[in-house]
Amino acid sequence: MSDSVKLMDVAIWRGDATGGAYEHFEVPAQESQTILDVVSWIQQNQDANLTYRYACRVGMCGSCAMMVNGTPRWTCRTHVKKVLDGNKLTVAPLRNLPVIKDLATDMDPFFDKWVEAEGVHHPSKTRDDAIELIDPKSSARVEANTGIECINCSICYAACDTVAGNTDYLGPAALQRSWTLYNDARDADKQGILDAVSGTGGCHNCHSQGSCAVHCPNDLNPMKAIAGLKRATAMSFLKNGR
Amino acid sequence: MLDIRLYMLQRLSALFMGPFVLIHIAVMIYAIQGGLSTGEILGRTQGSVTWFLFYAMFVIAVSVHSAIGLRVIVHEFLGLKGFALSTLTWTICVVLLFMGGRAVTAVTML
Amino acid sequence: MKKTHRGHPLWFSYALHRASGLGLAVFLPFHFYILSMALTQPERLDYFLHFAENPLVKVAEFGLVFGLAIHMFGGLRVLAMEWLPWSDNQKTLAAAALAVSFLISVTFFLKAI
Amino acid sequence: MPLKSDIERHDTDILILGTGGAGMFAALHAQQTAPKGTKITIAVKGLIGKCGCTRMVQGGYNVALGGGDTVERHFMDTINGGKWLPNQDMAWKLCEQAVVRVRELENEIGCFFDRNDNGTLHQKAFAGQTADRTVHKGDLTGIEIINRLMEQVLSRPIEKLQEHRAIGLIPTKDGTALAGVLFIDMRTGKFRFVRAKTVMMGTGGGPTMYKYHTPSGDKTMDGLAMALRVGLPLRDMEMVQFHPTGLLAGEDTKMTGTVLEEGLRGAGGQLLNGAEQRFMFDTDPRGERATRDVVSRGIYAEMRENNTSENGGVYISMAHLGPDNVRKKFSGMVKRCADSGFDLAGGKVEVVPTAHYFMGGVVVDADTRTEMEGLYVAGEDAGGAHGSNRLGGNGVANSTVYGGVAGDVMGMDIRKMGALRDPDEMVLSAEIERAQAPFANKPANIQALRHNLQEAMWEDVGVMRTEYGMERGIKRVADISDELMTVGVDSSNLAFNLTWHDWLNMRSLCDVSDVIAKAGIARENSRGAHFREDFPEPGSMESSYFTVARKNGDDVDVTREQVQFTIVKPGETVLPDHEPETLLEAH
Ligand SMILES: Cc1cc2nc3c(=O)[nH]c(=O)nc-3n(C[C@H](O)[C@H](O)[C@H](O)COP(=O)(O)OP(=O)(O)OC[C@H]3O[C@@H](n4cnc5c(N)ncnc54)[C@H](O)[C@@H]3O)c2cc1C
Ligand code: HEM
Ligand code: SF4
Ligand code: F3S
Ligand code: FES
Repeated sequence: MSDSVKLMDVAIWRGDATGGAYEHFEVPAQESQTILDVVSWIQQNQDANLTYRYACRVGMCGSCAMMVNGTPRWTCRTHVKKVLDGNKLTVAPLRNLPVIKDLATDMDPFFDKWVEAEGVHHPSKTRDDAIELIDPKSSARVEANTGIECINCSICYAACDTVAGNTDYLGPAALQRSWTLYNDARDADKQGILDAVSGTGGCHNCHSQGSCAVHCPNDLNPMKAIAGLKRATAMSFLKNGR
Repeated sequence: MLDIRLYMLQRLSALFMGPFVLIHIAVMIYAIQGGLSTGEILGRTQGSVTWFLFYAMFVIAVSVHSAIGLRVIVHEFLGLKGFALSTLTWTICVVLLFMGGRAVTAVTML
Repeated sequence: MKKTHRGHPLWFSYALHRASGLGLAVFLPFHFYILSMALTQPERLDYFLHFAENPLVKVAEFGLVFGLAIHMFGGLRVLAMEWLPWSDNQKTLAAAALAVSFLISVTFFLKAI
Repeated sequence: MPLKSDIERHDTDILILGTGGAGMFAALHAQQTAPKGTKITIAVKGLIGKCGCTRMVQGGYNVALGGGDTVERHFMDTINGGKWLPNQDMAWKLCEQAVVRVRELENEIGCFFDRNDNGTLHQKAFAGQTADRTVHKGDLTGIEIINRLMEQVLSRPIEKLQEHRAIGLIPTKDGTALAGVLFIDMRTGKFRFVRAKTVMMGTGGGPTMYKYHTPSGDKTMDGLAMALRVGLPLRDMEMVQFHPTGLLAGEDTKMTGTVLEEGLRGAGGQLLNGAEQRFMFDTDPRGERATRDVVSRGIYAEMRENNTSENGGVYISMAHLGPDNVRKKFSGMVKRCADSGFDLAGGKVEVVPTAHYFMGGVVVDADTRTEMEGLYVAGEDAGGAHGSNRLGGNGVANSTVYGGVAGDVMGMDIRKMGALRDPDEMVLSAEIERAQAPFANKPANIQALRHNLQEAMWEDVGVMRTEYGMERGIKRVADISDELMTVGVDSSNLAFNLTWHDWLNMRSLCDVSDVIAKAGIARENSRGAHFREDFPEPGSMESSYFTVARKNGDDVDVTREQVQFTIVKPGETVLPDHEPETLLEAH
């Protein structure tokens, strides 16, 4: 490492729901430094008014996602070295969600859709019953497991151009949750799930752009889950007319 | 702006069209290869019930398929929705059916 | 070009499918119109068909055939992904669709000139 | 002068603070038990389910589900682990209700925990347990638990106040009951006072006043600071659990302090000092596999002798187990380290003990009730269940069990409660003034102060303690605390003003740090997480006492109270005679 501190040119989007613009900051580069560290450093040392959001700082809570040099990323787990473009960084609020202030978005629409997609367990048993025996190797369980580690960070939602164009579209994460539940042997309302994803904002709007899978920081594949839902709904449609 | 019914219509019409498009392309290549003139082509298709059915079905499928396809694009790019969007979808479908119908008639019925 | 969330094969394949679908849909009414001239103004149809001998038009026709082929094979890939058991090689399949379409349209082009 | 007109007022019936395991279970259970039409509100400093530590749970959830294991055994492990300091009724209820709660999590909430091939729940053993007891979902158990709870809460008619930071518990005029809670609506920067008949506090403690710490960034001891101010007793405040292996990546990154999982040591990971030599066997025959507190002290000792790695810690090395093997078995950890620029599978990674969990908390009974009518406390904010040391896996069991208990109890208690209570307006305006204090001063760097506080606590009230050190710590904390009152915040735009919240975080952390040090001095022996170099012996178990801290004017008094052995006495066990000491096969 050289003695003189290297300064990075960091452009940060500032503004709120009514609009905004980029502001530039000079931030000293460090050996170990994430995008979140850069943003925090600016708030703590240069502009006390900068707003952003994080909690766990280890990629578990999914609250720190932002657009970094044009792509959606979890900032707490993105090392600066990985994304630095020459000497430049551009950080903006996550795409496809309303901005509250600066880098913090309103995630409510994302979660409203999660619920709308019936992304909630429909119990078939109660706390007084024994825990269901489930073969972890059964194909349904294996399928359900593939999407289970979603941290609802909304990165896939930000990466999807269909979400951008179609405000009703439930989006990759919510649909992936529906698919997981649909494959869960314990769920009591499979048809309800299929109905929920078959409306005007449902899984059928997905154009298989695959950006969701490319950018998911946990290497999940919502595109695959959505394809599964399309298959299941199509079968149900041919069989039951819905 | 696709629910399950529109989706099924679009996908089924697409599936249905697969063989038609293949044949269509094949005919085009064959025609060119054989150096068939327009007259020759028309000579074969005109008056043929088979070709009439072939192209009629093709036109129906493609009208439905394209109307739905354009509906999606218009919604996503131009933000049109609701009644206006449905009207547009139907209009496209009907116009294509009409124009396609005339074309089929011209090519196969004279 | 600046890197965005888009720069990856499946997105490209989506864009191509949309562009080709749109292109075909826009071309379709013209196609129908010209064909129906057989009904109304056969002499103008002939004129158009002669016009089609023009090399520039040949190139346009190549585009058309390519568009039709890539839209179909791309569409079949999507349908297979949606309705057949999942396969992990979507990128390969998309590339294959592109290759086959190219092959067909080049064949067409070579035959045409 | 605070402008009363500037605060928004809002009423509800049941108010819940925090959306960790405790908060969300309280909301769900309150909804099940309360009379129809009861309004339930959940308020949280971050987004629902996306903050707090329950989400960060890795290893899993302790519950005795048969196969030889029993509630009695779980209970005895908890008591032994807590070195006889736990409130036994709370510990018992924790172990007993965990069984119900885990069934509820699986069957009603929809969590899916890892299965054995025969379809039953897979269970493993954390250090300090005598049976394979920990239910888990890979090593991301918390994500599964909180996501499922979050969906349930979001899909129910529960009022949501997100990014609402509680800053004051506001009692009635006579001080006996709670009237409501004062918040800052962080997004607008406005104050909002919410009245409620019952309030459950589940803000999750969080020892983030240490240089190295694991908890979520939103956790800054707000709850305990509020409880202290309103005059409630806090117990076991000296008990800070350190996790031995926090990632050490230098001072400029928030990655530093985050936990590298326990399983690494369990699987044979080696700790090496600066000279790249193993040292744990000098302290304990179990070497790296010793319990958290022992390993933390072992590392700390090495650090004190300056046998350290580049950044002042030690190394964990896994490479001898075969990099590919490590990559497969600990894929999550390897990926996390790689994102931070380190090669866990093939190289060495610097680690350091890191403040992980806070055993201390508000004095409550086994029904989560506090001294103050209308206030209930559950989860990491409540003291008593763990005594001097929390077993790995008992943390999330505790928050989910007692959150549910609080919800049930509130749902019942509310039937007996009449109208909403009126707040002591004096307290209300005093709390507002407190929060506005920094606006009068010139803005300065708050982070620098936080850094000083973290150094002070780490050095003087950390892994190994002495009276002399802690006295010095108290002094240092007091100086920092005074300085904080001279540090200003620019108030020109209070909407989502993180710097203001940094200041408020520091306020809570300073207040509670002082209590930790004072309680530490009051305990003149070494138990569990609390290690006194000047009193290295645990003292007699029979005469075990716990510390109770309470505000007295501007000061804090710490007293000792005798532990009541309501279920089992030291030297005895509730296990049947023929039961083996452990069900685990020796390593
Ligand atoms: C990295 C890590 C790993 C862990 N692994 C395990 C494990 O494997 N097994 C285990 O049993 N335990 C584990 N624990 C401990 C466990 O996470 C906690 O014991 C438990 O989750 C605490 O739950 P809680 O509901 O009390 O608090 P939390 O889940 O921390 O929730 C606190 C909530 O209160 C909110 N809040 C805080 N301040 C305010 C305020 N002023 N106003 C409003 N809201 C506020 C927070 O935002 C948050 O929503 C781990 C902890 C960490 C940090
Ligand atoms: C074999 C023939 C065809 C197949 C298999 C096919 C398949 C498909 C599929 C699967 C889609 C949906 C894509 C998505 O939503 O991501 C689609 C869209 C579309 N198709 Fe076709 N199609 C065929 C022929 C045609 C023809 C001949 C036209 C027009 C003349 C056409 C026009 C369109 C349009 C405009 C769209 C919308 C594009 C979009 O939403 O991105 N298609 N097609
Ligand atoms: S699927 Fe991946 S990108 Fe999408 S919300 Fe879940 S974790 Fe984030
Ligand atoms: S990016 Fe969007 S279009 Fe479908 S495949 Fe993913 S949801
Ligand atoms: S801060 Fe939690 S995922 Fe980044």
